[in-house]
Amino acid sequence: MKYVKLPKENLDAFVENLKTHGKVYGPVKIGEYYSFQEINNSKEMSLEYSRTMIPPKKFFLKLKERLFTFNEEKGEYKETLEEEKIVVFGIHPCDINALKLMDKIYIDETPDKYYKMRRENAVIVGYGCHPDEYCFCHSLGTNYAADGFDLFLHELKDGFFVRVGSDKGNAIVSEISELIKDVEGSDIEEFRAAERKREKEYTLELNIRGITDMLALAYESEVWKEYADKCFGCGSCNLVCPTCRCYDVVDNVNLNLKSGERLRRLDSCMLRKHGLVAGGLNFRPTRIERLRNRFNCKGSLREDTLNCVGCGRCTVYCPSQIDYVEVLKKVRGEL
Amino acid sequence: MMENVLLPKLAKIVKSEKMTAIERFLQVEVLDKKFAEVFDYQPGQFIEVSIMGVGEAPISTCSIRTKKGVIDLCVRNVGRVTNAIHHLNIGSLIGIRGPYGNGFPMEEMEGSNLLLVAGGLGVAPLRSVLQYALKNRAKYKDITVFYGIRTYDTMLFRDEFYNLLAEGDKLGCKFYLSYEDSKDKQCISLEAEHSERCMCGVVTKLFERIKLSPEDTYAIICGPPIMYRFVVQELTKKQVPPEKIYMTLERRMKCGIGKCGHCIIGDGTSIKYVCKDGPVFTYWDALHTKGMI
Amino acid sequence: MSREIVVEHLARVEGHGRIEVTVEGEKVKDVKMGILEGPRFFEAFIEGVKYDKVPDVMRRICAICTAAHSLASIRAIEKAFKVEVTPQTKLLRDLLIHGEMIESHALHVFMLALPDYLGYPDAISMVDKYAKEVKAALQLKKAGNMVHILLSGREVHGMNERVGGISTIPEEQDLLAIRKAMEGSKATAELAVKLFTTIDVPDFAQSENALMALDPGKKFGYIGDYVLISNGERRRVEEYRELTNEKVVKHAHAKHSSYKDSPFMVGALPRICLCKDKLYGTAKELFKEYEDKLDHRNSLNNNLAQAIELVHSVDRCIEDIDELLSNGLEKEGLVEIEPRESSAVGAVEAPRGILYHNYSFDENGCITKANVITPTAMNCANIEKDCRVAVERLVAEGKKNLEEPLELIARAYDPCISCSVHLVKVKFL
Amino acid sequence: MILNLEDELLDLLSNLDVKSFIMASSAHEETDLDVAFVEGSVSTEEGLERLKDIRKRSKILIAIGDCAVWGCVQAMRNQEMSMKERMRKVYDKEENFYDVLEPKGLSAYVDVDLEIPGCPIDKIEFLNAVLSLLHGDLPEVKDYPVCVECKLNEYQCLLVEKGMPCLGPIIVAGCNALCPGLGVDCIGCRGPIRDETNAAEELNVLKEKGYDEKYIKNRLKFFGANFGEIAKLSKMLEKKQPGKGGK
Ligand SMILES: Cc1cc2nc3c(=O)[nH]c(=O)nc-3n(C[C@H](O)[C@H](O)[C@H](O)COP(=O)(O)OP(=O)(O)OC[C@H]3O[C@@H](n4cnc5c(N)ncnc54)[C@H](O)[C@@H]3O)c2cc1C
Ligand code: SF4
Ligand code: SF4
Ligand code: SF4
Repeated sequence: MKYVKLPKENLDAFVENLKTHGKVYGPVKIGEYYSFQEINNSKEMSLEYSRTMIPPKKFFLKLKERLFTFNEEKGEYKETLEEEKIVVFGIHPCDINALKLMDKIYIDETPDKYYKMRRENAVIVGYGCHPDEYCFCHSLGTNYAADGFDLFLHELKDGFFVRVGSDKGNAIVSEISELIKDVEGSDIEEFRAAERKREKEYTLELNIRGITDMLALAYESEVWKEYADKCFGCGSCNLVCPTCRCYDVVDNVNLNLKSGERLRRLDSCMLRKHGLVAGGLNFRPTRIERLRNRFNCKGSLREDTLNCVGCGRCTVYCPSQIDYVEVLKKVRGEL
Repeated sequence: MMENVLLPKLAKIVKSEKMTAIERFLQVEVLDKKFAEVFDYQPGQFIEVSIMGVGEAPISTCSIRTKKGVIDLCVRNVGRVTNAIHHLNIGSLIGIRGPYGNGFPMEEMEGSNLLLVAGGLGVAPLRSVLQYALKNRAKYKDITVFYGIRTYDTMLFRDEFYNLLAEGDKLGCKFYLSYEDSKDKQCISLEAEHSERCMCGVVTKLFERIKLSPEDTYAIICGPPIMYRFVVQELTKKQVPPEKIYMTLERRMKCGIGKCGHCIIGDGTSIKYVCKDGPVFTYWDALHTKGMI
Repeated sequence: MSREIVVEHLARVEGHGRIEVTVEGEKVKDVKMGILEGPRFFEAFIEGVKYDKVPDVMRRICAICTAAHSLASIRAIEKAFKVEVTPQTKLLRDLLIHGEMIESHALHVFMLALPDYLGYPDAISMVDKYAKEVKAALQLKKAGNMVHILLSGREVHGMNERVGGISTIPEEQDLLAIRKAMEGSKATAELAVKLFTTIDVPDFAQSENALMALDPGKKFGYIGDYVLISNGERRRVEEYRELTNEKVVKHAHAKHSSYKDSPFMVGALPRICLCKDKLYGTAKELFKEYEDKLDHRNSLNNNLAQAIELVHSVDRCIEDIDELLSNGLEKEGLVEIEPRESSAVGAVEAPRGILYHNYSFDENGCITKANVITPTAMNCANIEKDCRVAVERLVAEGKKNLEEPLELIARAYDPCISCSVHLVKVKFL
Repeated sequence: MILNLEDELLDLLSNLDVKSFIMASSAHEETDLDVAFVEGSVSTEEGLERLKDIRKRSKILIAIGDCAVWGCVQAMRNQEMSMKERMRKVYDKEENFYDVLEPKGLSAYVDVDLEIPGCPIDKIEFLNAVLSLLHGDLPEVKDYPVCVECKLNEYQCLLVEKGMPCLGPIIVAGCNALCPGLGVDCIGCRGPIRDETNAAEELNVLKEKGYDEKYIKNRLKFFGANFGEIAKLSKMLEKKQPGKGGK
């Protein structure tokens, strides 16, 4: 890895440079919440943000989008995907790790063109964060992004300790050579100390050892009923999750009844229709089954990590305050 | 230019025949010549059929490929897309994507007996298995087919199976038929004609008629969800090992390629996508993946 | 010999109504305008509801003048709790009510009233011959709707106008888009005036009309706290009970109003006639030009008055937008509210006339009593009066087909039956 | 709301053979229908007869609007205030001289093939439904809560972040989360989700946020009074002491 230092006063010039690589998006405070929005300069961003409600997956697997148009008369399907270069500034490690999980599915296996193209057209600038009481990423090992970014900024007293994670990142760094400095011993020491301190800031623990078995063994547990009674089946947990990726598709016809478009939108396994098959049979007719399915899906092993990066969003944004970690503790019989 | 797997390819309906009150046989031909050349599929695989303005539905191929770019489908009218398919005319355009899914392991099963158990519409994917095995007859030992129907009216591929009932042994397969409605006149007369091979009852009753050698038999099942449990019970009783029992599953799916998440089943220890890890699974998969059958 | 004339389904009228006239010889024995939609009892079920959502429920009295209802309701609540809203809020609300007027009048003038005069069953069948006009009218209506959508949230029952202010302040570019649409539709509004001044408006219903309209202050408009009456009186809206004197009548789900024992009219014609001095700009010029055609004794002239209001409202929207933009849009929140035990009346001019909302609250801000009087309810008795006059005159002339003229009268008032259904609670006489 | 489709109205109507649309036209025929769109709640005996007649004459009957689906706001005091009481409050008379019934949606009386909810209906949803019908399919119905659309639009959650009494979690989507998008908490004008709505939890959540039971009960009943679970809850709450009706 290559390391450089960006002095604080050069942040804006850095953002200016990033604009030449595409539209720059960063965490912005709107009302009481944070959202990745297009920005013009670094002052519009709230880099000390806790978490955005909608994770940065929205740039790649859009919340809703048109897949293509069709025309029966002409007999054609027409792709309407447009290339757009973007820079996403200030992504936290958990979200970077979540994107890596998404990549496995959306790029490594039968690539989804929409996702893949947008990933290739994006510059990812990571940003170091501090946990709040909902973060449990350190339990999942996702509190640090070892890769999956082009540049990663860690705050120092007078600047940013920058990790250069890719060719693309390196190209950017060489374009702004007059804005950056070499890292010095004191910077490294400061970075190390900050990371040590950050490790100690975590207050929420989730024991994931053997979690897959624990979930399988709790298949008939009362826990599901207890929480299903609280659950609205509103899907918020899935929609804000950086690793959830279910989608739904609908066709809309135009007034001429001959042409139209196919749309896709993020879906949620907490919704009733998700488990429906032909004949009206539903494999997950009740909220109990749907809630259990969600936790099993999140808690299944993919390589060495779960389908969860510990960002805490599903707990924060559940209108009925169902606590993800609490449920898994109950599954284990700890509570 | 990268391929967009979600963009359907155009195909034309070349044949559309009513088979029963709710099922229709369709033959479609892909328009793009280059695509037709490479387009091939295995028994047990499926394609996503798109109807403009309505949506997509996964449909199994019900034959092996005989002509380049041509696919046979058998569609039951149960909802929006399938209803629209039923109302298409010859010459209508549809979209197709695929083939998807793992299909049946035809090579792994070489050298063994095959037992095909089909219920209702489940006979559609098994028909392609049968065609494949008969085409490669030498590679397999005994081929036995159980087909369960409710009434004569619901029987699919009637002429073809009627023929197998009568002449099957000559063509290299033992074909058995069961029917559920004991008052069905046509079935009763079929039974009278072929009492050896046709009987009244659920499909599992046919197990009374044969002897199974569990050590070299693969069972392949397809039918309504409830059928699986009973057939598997029967096979387990006869000592067929779980990993040699194959079945094909059905879930709602929007993509067919392991993205949309609708067909995910299982628990923490084993999560499967029906579309890409299946739709063909062994009974062993079902034993350790909760919620599969 | 007595005969009955029944206009069964009043077509092209919001809601389900009917007119029944009994004629004996040359004399009219009875006229009944019946409103047959089920009564909905808004005033009864709103009791106990906390003020914050009262406008949202009460606006559902009517899908056409939805903003008028919400604003009347909001004004009553704000008066009760002594809330002073910001100048920006006042301007935005003024814009909203003018937008609603455009939307409603454009629909009524072009789509519902005009077919009568041109001899078509509806506007759709006019398309062949009047394609350009019908399309332009739809565009004008759409311009009004744009205001609704932007300020209220959607065409019908939006929720953006709140007690204490406006929840989401519109963006500059959206206001500019509306301004553009209004500029583009000015000619259509003027066309409406032209159409109705060239048409021969029958005078079979001509008779003395008492009129009432809200006093908009210096400039012609639709919001006010005083009522102007054609006899020269000016009364506070708080006195609305004496001004309306509602009575339950058996044949309709609406009550009938009277003032000093005679029916009266509210709506565009009364507004134009009572506030003619407050008109300005193009609307004033047009009024001057056609003043002779705006005889207040012929209710059928209501359509022309609506057309002039269309012109005024289009100009006023532009004026309001310009003022908003020159002041600069402020993302201000809602004014804090402290509920208290109190009661108040809020009134606005709905497209069809004055609309009163009157509430009493307990100390927590929950409704203890509610009373709503809608313009159509006030107009009912006047419609019956007009029908009576018309039938007598037409029968004397030996006319056989009376259904059409009666429908013409009813429609001129643009009665909104779905809202007249909810009735008002007044002392029974 | 249908008349608000200014851009699409003329094209749309050219595809249909409208037999009766009293609100917009005088032409009107009483014949057999392929599709009948029925608006309004059943609140008089006469209305009920008319509805039954329309049902007999139509292949597909579609309830449009919250009135026709759930009975809308006028049903708010159902099971709580008798019709007599309502008559007395509004007309100062008790006799039921109008033959009024407790307002209910159509499905309380006849089979309904499709419901397009909302007060008002969403014109895009309506348009898509008509287009689907013209295209020969039954439209897709939404059966998930407003929260889904709220999230898909990335609107701030008013319930979670501001403690506003939003009914989004129990109300059927289709409005594209209009009100939360404006910063106004959902009052439920599209009605609850059949067989899915968890009204008891909404009560718990709002109570936790500091609203009292009377306030919550009124809110749940604005558009949901005829929904079984809400009717049950409100009965239970009525037995208790009245609250302040607020926070
Ligand atoms: C791998 C695989 C292979 C398959 N092979 C075949 C095959 O060879 N032949 C075949 O016929 N089928 C096959 N199927 C099944 C077929 O895919 C489904 O029948 C099809 O997806 C149904 O789609 P649809 O749009 O017609 O139904 P949908 O409209 O999606 O309806 C599906 C079910 O949902 C219910 N439903 C839908 N909309 C509503 C609503 N508005 N209200 C209430 N309920 C509703 C219906 O009752 C219906 O049963 C296969 C499925 C899979 C997964
Ligand atoms: S499951 Fe919850 S904590 Fe885990 S990644 Fe998803 S939203 Fe974050
Ligand atoms: S966010 Fe909460 S209430 Fe909504 S579906 Fe998820 S667990 Fe249930
Ligand atoms: S604001 Fe309301 S509708 Fe939106 S997510 Fe929150 S609770 Fe749901």
